[in-house]
Amino acid sequence: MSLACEAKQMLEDDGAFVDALLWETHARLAHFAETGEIASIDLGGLPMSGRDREALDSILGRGEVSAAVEVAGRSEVWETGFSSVWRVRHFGDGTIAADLIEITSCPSILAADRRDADNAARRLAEALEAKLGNAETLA
Amino acid sequence: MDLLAFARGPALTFATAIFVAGTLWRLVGVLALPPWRDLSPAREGAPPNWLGAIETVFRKMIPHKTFLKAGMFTTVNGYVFHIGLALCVFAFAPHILFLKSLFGFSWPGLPNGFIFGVGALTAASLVAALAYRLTSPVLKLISRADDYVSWLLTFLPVVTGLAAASHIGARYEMLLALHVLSICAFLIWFPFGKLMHAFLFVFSRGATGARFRHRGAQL
Amino acid sequence: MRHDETLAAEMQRRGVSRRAFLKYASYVASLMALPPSAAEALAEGLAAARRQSVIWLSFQECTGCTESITRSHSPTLENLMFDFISLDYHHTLMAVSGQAAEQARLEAMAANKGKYIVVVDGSVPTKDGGVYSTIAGISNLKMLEETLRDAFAVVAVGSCACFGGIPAAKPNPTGAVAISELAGGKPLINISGCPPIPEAMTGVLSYVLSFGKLPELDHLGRPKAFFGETIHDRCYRRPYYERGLFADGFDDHGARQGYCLYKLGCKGPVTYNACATLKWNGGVSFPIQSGHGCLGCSEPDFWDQGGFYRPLPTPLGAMGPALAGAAVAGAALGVGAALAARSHQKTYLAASEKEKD
Amino acid sequence: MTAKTTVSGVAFDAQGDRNDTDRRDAAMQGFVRDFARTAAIHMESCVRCGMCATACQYYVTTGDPKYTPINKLRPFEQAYHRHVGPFAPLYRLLGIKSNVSIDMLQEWEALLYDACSLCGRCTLACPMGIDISELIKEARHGMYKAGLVPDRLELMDRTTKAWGSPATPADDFSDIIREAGEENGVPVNVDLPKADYVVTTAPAELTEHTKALTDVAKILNKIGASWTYSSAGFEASNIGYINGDVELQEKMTRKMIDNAIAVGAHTLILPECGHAYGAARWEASRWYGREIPLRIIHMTEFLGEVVQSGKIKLKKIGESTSFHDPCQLVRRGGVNDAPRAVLKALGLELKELEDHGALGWCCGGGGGVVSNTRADPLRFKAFELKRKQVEDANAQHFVTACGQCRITLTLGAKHFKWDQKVESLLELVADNLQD
Repeated sequence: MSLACEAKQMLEDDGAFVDALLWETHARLAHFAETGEIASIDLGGLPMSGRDREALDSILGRGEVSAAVEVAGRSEVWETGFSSVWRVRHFGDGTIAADLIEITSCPSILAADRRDADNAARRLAEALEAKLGNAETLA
Repeated sequence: MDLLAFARGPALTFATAIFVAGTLWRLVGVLALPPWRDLSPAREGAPPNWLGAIETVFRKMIPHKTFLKAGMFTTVNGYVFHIGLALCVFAFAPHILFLKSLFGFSWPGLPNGFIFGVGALTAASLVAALAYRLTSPVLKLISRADDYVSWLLTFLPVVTGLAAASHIGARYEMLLALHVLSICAFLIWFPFGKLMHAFLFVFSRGATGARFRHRGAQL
Repeated sequence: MRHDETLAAEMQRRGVSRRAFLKYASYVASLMALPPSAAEALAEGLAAARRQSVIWLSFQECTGCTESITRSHSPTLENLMFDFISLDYHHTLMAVSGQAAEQARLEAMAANKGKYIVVVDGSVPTKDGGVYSTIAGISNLKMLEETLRDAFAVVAVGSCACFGGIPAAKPNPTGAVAISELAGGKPLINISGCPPIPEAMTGVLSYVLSFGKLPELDHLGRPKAFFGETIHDRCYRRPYYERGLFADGFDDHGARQGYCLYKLGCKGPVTYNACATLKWNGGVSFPIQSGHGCLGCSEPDFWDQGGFYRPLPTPLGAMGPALAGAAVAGAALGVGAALAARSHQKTYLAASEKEKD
Repeated sequence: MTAKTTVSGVAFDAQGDRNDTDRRDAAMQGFVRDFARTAAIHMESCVRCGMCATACQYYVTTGDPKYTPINKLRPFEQAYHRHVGPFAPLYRLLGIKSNVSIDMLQEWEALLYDACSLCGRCTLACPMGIDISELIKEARHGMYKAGLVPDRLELMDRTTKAWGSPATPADDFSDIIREAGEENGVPVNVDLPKADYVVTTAPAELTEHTKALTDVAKILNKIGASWTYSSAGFEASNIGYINGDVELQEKMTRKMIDNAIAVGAHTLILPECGHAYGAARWEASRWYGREIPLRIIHMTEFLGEVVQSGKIKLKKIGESTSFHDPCQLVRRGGVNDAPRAVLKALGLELKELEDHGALGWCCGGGGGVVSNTRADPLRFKAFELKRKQVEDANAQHFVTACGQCRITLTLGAKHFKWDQKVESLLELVADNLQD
């Protein structure tokens, strides 16, 4: 093999990196199961190739939950084939802005914040009043 | 001006100028002394003086077996760090670029990992040389400040080079600047100490070679 | 303009939930390599913050930095930044002009005394009393001094503001200096680059907004999160460097193979920036990926490092004349030394002859 | 003349009653005049690797680092750097290299005379090719000027100045030759006005080995040559060369050459003496000032010539021998093949010593060491090396081609009660001439 070919090979073969990431995930998951302490791993700063990402997701697989969140662009959240291991991927204008593995019961981006409930209640009341008003007007 | 710009700029220019001026000063200062002309008839079949000199420059690359009995360490270790230094200086891509900028031509380099290994071996060999100098009664007696200064100024570029290549100890540009400055120190000292043997060995061996081969004697 | 409402309340009013903060915080935490657990704290901080008054001063510059930040790659996400700040003065972007513009600056300064952030792009000319650049008849020098007086912090954006940049390149006809030389002790963040990476600008502003303090900085005042590693360290072509595989020209075999550009003058090894990881134009590419070496634009005096195509290990000075001079001097000294030695020897021998007599 | 010791307890001799400063200055003058181009290059080139120590019999047998050859040059080197080297003006200005002190010179007297036989083995070991032995010889020039020479050597110097030879007054020379001729029954020629060959002698032949005088006569008579000894120029050993007395060296050189020219000889035959070869074959023209219009050859070369040309035929001895290579003849003189060819012609199977030819160990007595009784203990120590190699070679004969070597080896054997005869190549040839 020529030197050039070898170097190219070197750039492409990096399977060991994905393995390390999976072991890390396993350790965090076991810890979560034991103590309930949540964790997340940011894939953004890691030197991963597209191939690495594919390999990672093909091993983790897809589980029971898939969700899309539409706020400041799209976010995709899905539980992997391993319960409590989630993948959270934020998009900004079509490109990945943040990409995470979260080990938790439910990623916080999915849960509604109680502090928003107050406003929601008011808006719901307004919506109901509007509906009532309409009926009265109709009547 | 930051340290790296200072090192690559004025420091390097100054050091190289001192190196060139000092080296020529010393070489010319010695070679311009009058010779003692040898008027004795040469041994029959003796080579001309220039050929005897050149033969001896090469002949002296390998010591006689009999001197290796006691001089094995000096010889082998000497070869290790001389070859190591030569590889680090002449086969490392960034150094080749430096030399190319001075001489205008270049040659292919060797992979960095290999050079790094050679550099580490060279550093170890230099440490061994120093340890030997500090423990051998003969070397302790004949050594002088020049030997230790020359050792240090050879060792520093090697370790700062290794540190820069492996990013150990400080930020890269700082390590690079220190590396360049250590080379500046080496270049400035070179003509005034024993490092000069890098040029002198040719003349020193050559002079003895001419003398001995003229007599038909072996070296 | 005063900003009393929290950002959370303001966004809520516009029907945007707190998820937006959380998502934005995840994004910034990832950019700045903060631990993912910090994202939540960052989100809470942002939500509780008031809209930050920002006064943007442009001095000797080319507007490239403004171009860079306004063209950040994900308007939907990144533009949230513009919801978090109140850009009270930016003479390129603001709608008003003339007297009204300057009035807006003074009002913002008065209303947010001690709290506003000053962003500066461009260097400040100091020669001849600073006459070489003025805005509304006020010299840059004076405007900076005046605006900084009641600021909370100053962010120098771009290499001109950080280090003097191109205006300060030799021979620096206007006496241009970096903002750091005029900041008078105000907390200062340098976000260098020509231009800086937009994410670096928005990330740092978010951090300051959320935590109310400066992020960790390097010795040049740059946030370590973006300037902690060299281009070379994170370059995808690094393995070629280690293997000793280099492009020798821009159209040779090595260039086509994508080999390391070190020999073509790449300054990646001594340039601290995040181009190799964040990249440009929405993560599409960065200079080395498109086949050109790094210019080192985020480093001080990058314009005066002997040329963009001059390999890093080559000496900066013109060695030729110095070495020629040294060679002549050395040879002359050598001949002189030999003559001196001869005459010295003769003197000695003469003395010895005399003794014999 | 007084025997003294230095602060460190090393014995030194001093001649004359000059004060220390005069002595020191005289040494410096002597040192300084010798720095020509080659010596200067060699002074510049040492890297202090210590390889020369491994080549020196005095270091190897004692293990004392002060006998490291390059160390013996320290005062000479210091003089060089202060007065001649390219940076000398700088050093003088800054006072970096101080002047050599009288204490140092006294200390170094023994290193330069007692512990160096000028054998030049160190030159072969030096990776930089520094001709250390030559430099030591030049350093002796300054020591002689300073009057810091072992008394025994100085005595020989004065005798030579008075008599023309350290062995005998020139007036007695012709008588010694004639007596030897009568004693050994060989017709001899002495003080002939004209001859093709002029034969010269070494002190040992005029005292202990007088048979050598007629051995060479026998061979020259055999080939029918026109030859003579000359009272006007017989002494070849040149004590000036050894002691560092350059005036005497020049005087002795001129005397010998001028006589040979006057006799109209085409060849001057040197005796079986190593230093005579160095002084006459290689250095004579330097002191004579021009090329010498006749051939100067060593006895061994002469033997090689007459044997190889077939002018004489030899009886085969048919036994084994080992050969001691005289340093000045072989290592520094290049006469390696001639003695071996002669031994072969004598039908002797040569069993080489472990270190032989150019690399052979010195007898330990060259360079005046054997005449300098003060150095006896050191010389006997060095002799052990030679003895071991000769024993290991395990041959029936042990031959050499230098009278000084022969005396040194014989004295060594006697000291250690070692039953080993040291034979002369010339004598073997003369004794085995075929009729």
